[in-house]
Amino acid sequence: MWRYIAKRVAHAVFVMWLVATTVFFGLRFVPGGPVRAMLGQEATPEAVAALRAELGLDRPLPVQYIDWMTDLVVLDLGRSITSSTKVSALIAEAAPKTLSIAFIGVMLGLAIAIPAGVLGATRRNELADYAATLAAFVGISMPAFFVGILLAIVFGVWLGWLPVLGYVPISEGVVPWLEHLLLPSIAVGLPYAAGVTRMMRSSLIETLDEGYMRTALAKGVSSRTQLYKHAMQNALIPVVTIAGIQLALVLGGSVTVEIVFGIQGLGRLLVNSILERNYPVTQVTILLISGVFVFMNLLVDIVYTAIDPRIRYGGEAA
Amino acid sequence: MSADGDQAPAAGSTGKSANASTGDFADAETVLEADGLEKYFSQSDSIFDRLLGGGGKVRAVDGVDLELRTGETLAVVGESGCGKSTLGQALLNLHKPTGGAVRYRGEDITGLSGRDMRPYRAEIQMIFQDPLASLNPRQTVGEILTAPMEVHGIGDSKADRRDRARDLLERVGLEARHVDRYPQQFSGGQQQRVGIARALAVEPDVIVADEPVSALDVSVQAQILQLLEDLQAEFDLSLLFITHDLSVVRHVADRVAVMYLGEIVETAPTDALFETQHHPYSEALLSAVPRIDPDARGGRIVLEGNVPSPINPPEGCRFHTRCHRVIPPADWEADQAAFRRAFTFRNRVESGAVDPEAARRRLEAEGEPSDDDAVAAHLLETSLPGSPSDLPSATREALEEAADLLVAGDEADAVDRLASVLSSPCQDETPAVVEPDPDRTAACHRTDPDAPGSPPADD
Amino acid sequence: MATEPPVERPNRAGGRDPLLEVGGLQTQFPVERGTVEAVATADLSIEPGEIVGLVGESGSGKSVLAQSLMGMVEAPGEVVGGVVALRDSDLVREFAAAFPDAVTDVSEEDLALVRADEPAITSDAEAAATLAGPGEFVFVESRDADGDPEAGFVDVRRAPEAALQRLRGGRISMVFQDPMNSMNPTLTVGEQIAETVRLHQDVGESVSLPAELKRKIVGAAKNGEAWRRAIEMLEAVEIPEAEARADDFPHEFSGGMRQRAMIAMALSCEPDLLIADEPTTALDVTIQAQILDELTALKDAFDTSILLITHDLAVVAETCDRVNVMYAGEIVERAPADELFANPQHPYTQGLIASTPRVSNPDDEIEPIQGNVPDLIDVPYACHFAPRCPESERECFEREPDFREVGESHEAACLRRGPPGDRL
Amino acid sequence: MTERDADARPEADASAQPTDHPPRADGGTETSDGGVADTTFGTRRGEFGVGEVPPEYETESTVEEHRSTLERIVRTLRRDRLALAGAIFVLLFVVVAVFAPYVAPHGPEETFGLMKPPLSESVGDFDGDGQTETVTHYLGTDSFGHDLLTRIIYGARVSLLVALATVGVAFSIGTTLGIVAGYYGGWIDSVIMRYVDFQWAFPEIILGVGIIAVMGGLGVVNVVLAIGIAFIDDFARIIRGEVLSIREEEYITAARAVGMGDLRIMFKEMVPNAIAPLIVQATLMIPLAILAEAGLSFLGLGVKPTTPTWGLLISDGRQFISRAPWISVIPGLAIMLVVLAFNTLGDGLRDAFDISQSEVE
Repeated sequence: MWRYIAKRVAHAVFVMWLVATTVFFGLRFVPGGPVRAMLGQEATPEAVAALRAELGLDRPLPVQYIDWMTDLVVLDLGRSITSSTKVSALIAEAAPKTLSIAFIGVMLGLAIAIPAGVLGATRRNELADYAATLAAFVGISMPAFFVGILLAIVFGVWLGWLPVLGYVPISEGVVPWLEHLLLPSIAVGLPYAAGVTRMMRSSLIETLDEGYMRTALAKGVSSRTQLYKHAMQNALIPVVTIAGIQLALVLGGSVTVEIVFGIQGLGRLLVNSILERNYPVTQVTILLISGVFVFMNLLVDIVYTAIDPRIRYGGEAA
Repeated sequence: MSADGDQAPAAGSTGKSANASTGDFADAETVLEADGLEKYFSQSDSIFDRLLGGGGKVRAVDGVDLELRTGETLAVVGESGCGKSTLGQALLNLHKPTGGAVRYRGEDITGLSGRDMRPYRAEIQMIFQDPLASLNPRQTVGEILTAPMEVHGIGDSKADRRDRARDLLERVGLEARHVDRYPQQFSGGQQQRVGIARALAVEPDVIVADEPVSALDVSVQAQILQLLEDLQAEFDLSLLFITHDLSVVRHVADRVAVMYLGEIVETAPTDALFETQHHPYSEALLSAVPRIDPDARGGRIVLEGNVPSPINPPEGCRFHTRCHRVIPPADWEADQAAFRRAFTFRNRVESGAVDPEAARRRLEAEGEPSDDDAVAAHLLETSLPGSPSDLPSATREALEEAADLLVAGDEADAVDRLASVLSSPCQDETPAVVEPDPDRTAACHRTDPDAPGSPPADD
Repeated sequence: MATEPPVERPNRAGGRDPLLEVGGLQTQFPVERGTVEAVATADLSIEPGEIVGLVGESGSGKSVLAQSLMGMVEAPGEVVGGVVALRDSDLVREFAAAFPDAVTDVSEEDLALVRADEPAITSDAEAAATLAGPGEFVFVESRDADGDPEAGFVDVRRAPEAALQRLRGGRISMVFQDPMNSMNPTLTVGEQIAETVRLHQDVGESVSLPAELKRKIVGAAKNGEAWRRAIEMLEAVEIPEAEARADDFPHEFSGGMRQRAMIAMALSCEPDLLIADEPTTALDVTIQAQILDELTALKDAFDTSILLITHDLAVVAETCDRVNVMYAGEIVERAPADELFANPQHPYTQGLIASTPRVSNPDDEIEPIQGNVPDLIDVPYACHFAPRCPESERECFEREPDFREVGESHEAACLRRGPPGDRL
Repeated sequence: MTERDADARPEADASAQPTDHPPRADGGTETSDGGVADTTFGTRRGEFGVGEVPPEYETESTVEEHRSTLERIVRTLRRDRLALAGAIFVLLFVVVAVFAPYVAPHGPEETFGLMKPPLSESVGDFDGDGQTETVTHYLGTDSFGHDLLTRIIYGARVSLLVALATVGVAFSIGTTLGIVAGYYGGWIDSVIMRYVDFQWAFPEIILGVGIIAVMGGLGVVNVVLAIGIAFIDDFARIIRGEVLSIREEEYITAARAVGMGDLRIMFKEMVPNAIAPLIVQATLMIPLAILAEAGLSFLGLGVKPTTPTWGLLISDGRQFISRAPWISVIPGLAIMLVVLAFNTLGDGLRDAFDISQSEVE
C-alpha cells in the first residue's frame, strides 16, 4: 500500500512540475513577448526595460527558470503589475470564495448523485430510474453558468429567497456565508451530480451482475444486505475515479458561476488578469487551480486504498 | 513409476502421425529447435517502479531446449502458468526471446525483425485457443484467408486468392459458399476450422497449435482433432501441440514435453511416457487425470501447496517445494515420507505463511491457553502435516525451536534453524538433464546416476 | 404407455424417499425470435448421501437446471412448470411453523385420484403439487399424534423469496465454475464464510443490515462463533494456516484455494444438498484431483448429497454414484455411473463417450458426433438429438421419446431402445 | 483452460442486446457442421442418418446477419426513441446552422426595440422601403435590440463550426497520439502518456483560458485551437486504451503470425475494430465542445464580442435577469437542447456498440 501511495505522490509531484514548467514557458511564448503585450505597442523602451527587469525577464532563461521554481516552492509569487499588490494577497482574497463554492458543490453533488444512482440501478426500468436518468441527462447538458442564471432568476428574482450577488466571509457568520454560496454551489453541483449519477448507476448495474453477487444470492443473503454490504463498495471503485476526474467540471464551473453571482473569486481574477494582460496573476491562478485539481485527485487515489483491498494489500492492481 | 521401463509399442494408434506406428521419430530431421530459450517479462512498468525498486521479472520461459522433428506431433503439456503458451509464441518470435536461440532448419531466427522474419512466417504457422477471438470480427472469412496470401505473394490475382480461399474452406470441412460470412456467423467448431484454414493458407511446414481444442465441446473437439490429423498427413506437417489435456495428448502426440514453471522437466515418446515417468511431476500430473474406465484408475498423487510464483521460482529443482519424492539429505534417519512432512513445514515457514498472531487470536477465541508455548504447539500442530512424534528427535527439536522462534517474532532465525536440519539436494542443486532411456530426457536427481544424494528405495 | 398407476416409479429407485425429487421442470427464456427452452421437462432425483452427476455439453441446459433448483434463474428466464421437492422432515416442520398459510396436507387417497386422472404423472411430488392452492408450497404427507408434520416436502419452485432465502445456503448451497469471480473482492474470505454461518445457524450474532455494515467497516468479531466456524471450515477443506488465511482477501488466494473456500462456504451450514456447477473446470488437473477427492470426503463428513454438474465424462465417472446425461434441454439417459459407462444406451451418450479421448486406451479411435447442438428456440422436432443421430427414423422427429428401461436402474429416453416390443 | 461459459444462459436482456449474439456462443447458428467423413457410433442405421432430417422438419438455416457499423447505427435509431429524437434534433440544428441566412427572419445586426419580451411586436420601417411593417419577435429582443431568434440561429453557426473544428483538431491529433502510444508501447508510450497526464492536470476550461491568454487575442480560430488542444488528451487516452485492448486480441497475434507489417496491422486489423468507440467518443465530445465554447464566450474570452454566439447572449442577458430574463434563458435552453440531443444520440450509439460507460466518456 505504501508503495502505491508513494507512486501516486511521486506522480502528482511530477505532474505539478510539468505544469509549472509549462506555465513558465507559456508566458515566454506570448506573441511579441509578454512585456510588449502587457504595456501595449506605444510603451517607451524605458518602461519596457523597467518591466522586464521587474519581472526578471532580462536574465538568462535557465536563471529565470530556477528562480521561478524556487519562488514557487517558497510561495513568493510576485506582484500584480496593475496594482502592485502581492499576487499571494490577491489569491488569498479570491481563493476561499471559489474553493468554498466548489467544496459545497461537490458535497451537494455527491449527496444527490449516490442515492440517485443507486435508485436508478436498483429500480431498473421503473419510473424512478427513468426520472433519474432523464434528470442526469439534462444535468450533463447544461453549463454551470446557465444553471446559475436559472437559479438566480427563480430563487433570487422571482421568489426572493436568497441573495444573488456577492459574498460574505464565513467569519461574519455561517448562515450569511451559506446563503450567499448556496445558489452558486448548487449551480456547480448539479452538472457534477449528473455525471456521477450516471457512473454510479452503470457501475452498480455492472456490479450486481458479477459472479460474487450470485454467490451472495445463493447463500441466502437478503436483498438489502446484498446491495449495501456486497455490492456498494465494489460499485464505488470506478465512481470514485469519475468523481475525481469530474472535479475539473466543478473547478471550471466555479470560475464561470462566480461571475454570474458577482463573486470576486479566482474566476474573476483570472479573467480580469487575462484581459489586462496581467501575466503574473494569470500564471499563478492557473497554477493554483491545477494544483488543487491534482491534489484532489491524489486524495482520490489514496481513498482507493480504503475501498479496494487489492490495492491496500500488496498489489498495485489499479 | 513402475520399474518396467520398456516402451510399449504403439501399434495401430490411429490418432498419430502417419509414421507413428513405427513409434520412432528419433532419427527424423529437426525442423524447429529451441536452444536454451528464455522469455522474461519485466514487471516494472514505469520509472517510479524503477526508482522504488522491486517489480522483478516473470521468468515465463526459462532455458528451454526442445526440438520438433519433421512430420511428428510434439505435445507440450503443463498446467496454467507453466509458460507453455509463451514458449509457443517465443518460438514464432511473437514474443521476442530474452535469451537462447530458435532455429528453423538450422537457421537462427531468434529475434528477427518483422521484415526478416516474414519468409519464415510462411513456414511456421499458428492455431489459437479461442477460435472466435483469433478471427477479426470485422473481416469476412474470405478476407481473413486471403490476407496471409497477399502478405506472402501467394496467388496471382485477387480472384485467384479467393478461389484458393474457397478451396481451403472445403479442405477444412466447410463449404466454399461460406467465404463471405463473418466469423460470428459460425459455430465454435467451424470457427476453429477457419483458424486452421488460415494457418494452411501459406502452406507451412510447421504449425504451433496453442490449446486448439480446449475451448470446444468434446464432440466438436473430436472433429477438430480428426481434421488436424488428416491435414497433417496430407500436407506433411510438423505439429507442436500445446495443451493441458493429457487425454488429448495421448491421442494426438508422438512425443511429449512436460513443462513446469518455465522449464521442461521431461521429454519422451508418448507411449513411453504414459508407461513410465522419470520425473515426479509427470507422474503426479498423469495420476491426476480422471479416467472413465474404472480399471485404469490408480492412486492419485496429491501435490503439496500451489505452484510457486514464476517471479521468484524455487532454487534447485523448481518442483522441490511440492515434490512427493523430494530427496532427504544423506544423513536422514527416518523414511522419505517423514522427511517430506517436515520439509513441508519448512517450506511453509519460509514462504511466510505461518502467522503466530492469528494462531494466538484463535486460541484466545476458543478459550484455550494462549501463552507462547501453547501458540508454538498450535503452529506445529496446524502447519506440520502429521504428528511430530515420529520424526527423528533432532528434527523434532529443530521444529519446536523454530516454532518458538516464530512466536518470539524471529522469523529469520526460525528459517535458518529449519534449514540447518532440513536440507535437500533437490533444493541445493539444479538437476541436470539426463537421458535415462533412448530418446527420453528428464531433469530430476533421482534419474541422474551422478546426482548428489542417494535415491532411497521407497517405491 | 402407462395407463394404470405405475407400481415401480423410476424416480424412486430402491424404494427410499429421495432427498430431492424434480418432476417436469421446465425453464424458458423469452428472446426476440421466440422462446428458448433451456430446460424442457427434466426429471431428476437425488438420494440422501449420494453424488449424482449431471453431464452435458455447453448448451445442454445443465446450468440453468441447477439455477432452477435454487430458484435463482436470471430474468427474463422463468421456471414455467414442474416441481422441485426437497424432502426433509425438519425443514417441513420449520416451514410449517414459519409459513402457516402455505401448508397443504396431501393424503395417499388424494394422490391416487390425481394419478388416475393424469397418467403421465409418475412421482408423488408431482402429483401432490397439482393439489397446491395459490401460495402453498409446504406439503405435509403425514402428521404425528400431536398434529405436527411428520413427513412431507417443500416445493422450492413455489417457495416465495423469504423461504428461498432460508433454503439457499442453509439447505441447498451451490459452488460455481469460476472461482476467480465468485468471491467478493472487498470482503475477507473468513467473513464471507462467517456470514453464511450467521445467516443460517443460531450463533447469536445479528444479521441485520446495520450489524452487517458495522462488521464490514470495523471488521467481524474474531472471537465470535461464526468466525471460529469459518476457520474450522477452511481447515476442513485443507487450507493450511487457516486462522491466518481467514483474514485474507480473495485476491490473495490462488484459484484452487478460492474454490476450496467456496466449498467451505457452501458446506458451512451442513446443507442437505450441494450443487456443484463445473466446480473444477477452471482449475488445473492436479488441483482438480485434490478438489474432487475432498468433495467426496466432505460429502460423508457433512452428510450432504451432491449434484455434480460437468461436461467432463471422466470426472463424472470417477466421482458420481449415479449419472444423468442431458442434451439440448432434456435428460436423455440415467443410470448408475459404472453401468452407464460400461453400457451406454442412448445414441447421444454413446456418441459422447466415443468422442472423448482417454488416457487409458489410446488405440480406441475417437469418433466425433457430427453437427452441432440445435438452437433451442422453438425446436420443431420431438427428439432433440434426432438430426445428429445416426439411427433416427421419421417417428423420432414426430413422437416425444419416453424413458425406457434398458438395464439395472438404467433408463434411456430413446424410441429405438427398450424392451423389444416398444422399440422402434 | 478457459472452458466455455456456464452454458445455455440466453442473453438476459434481449432488447438491450440486439440479435448479434445468438442465445448461445457455440453452435445454434446453423444446423449442420461441415461435411467431414461420415463416421457413426451407432450400430444400427436409421432411416435418417447424421444430418438428415425429414423434409417437414427442415429448419431455416438461421445464420445471424452481420451488420456493418452504419447498419448498426441505423438499427439503433430505429429502436431507441430517445436516440432517434436526439438524431433528429441534431439534424435540425445542423440544417439551421448551415442555412442560417435563409432560415433567420432578420439579419444578425438588424436592431429593433430593446429588450422586447417574446411574442411582442415591433412596428416601423425596417427594410427601408418607406412602408411601415409589423414584425413579431417570437423570442423577443436582446439588450441591443437584436431579434433573439435571429441571433440564436446565427449563434448556431458559430457553435457548430467551433464544435466540429474543435473535435476535428482534437480527434486528428489525439487519435494519432493514442494509436502510436498504444501500438508501440515502450518509451514512445511513456512520453505520450506523460504529456496526457500533464494536460489532464488542467480542468479543460482553465487550459482553454490559459491558451487564449498565451495567444493573446479573441476570435474563432483561437477558440478552436484552445478547446481543440484542451480535448486532445481525452481522445488520446481513449484510443490508446482501445488499441491496447485490441493489441491483446488473438486475431492481432494471428496477424503478426502470418507476417503482416505494422502499418497493415494498425490500419486493416485494428482501426476497423476501434471505429465504433471513436464514433461514440466524437459524438460525445461535440456537446462538450459546445459547452466549452459557450463557457469561454460567457467569460468574454471567446469570439469577438460582436459575433452572435449563445455564450455571449447569456453573458449579455446576465445583467438584466430581473427585467428581461429571456435574453439569458432562451439561449441557455438552446445550448441545453442541442447538447442534450448530442448526448442522447451518443449514448444510444454507445449502447448499440456495446461499449461500457467507463470505456468512453
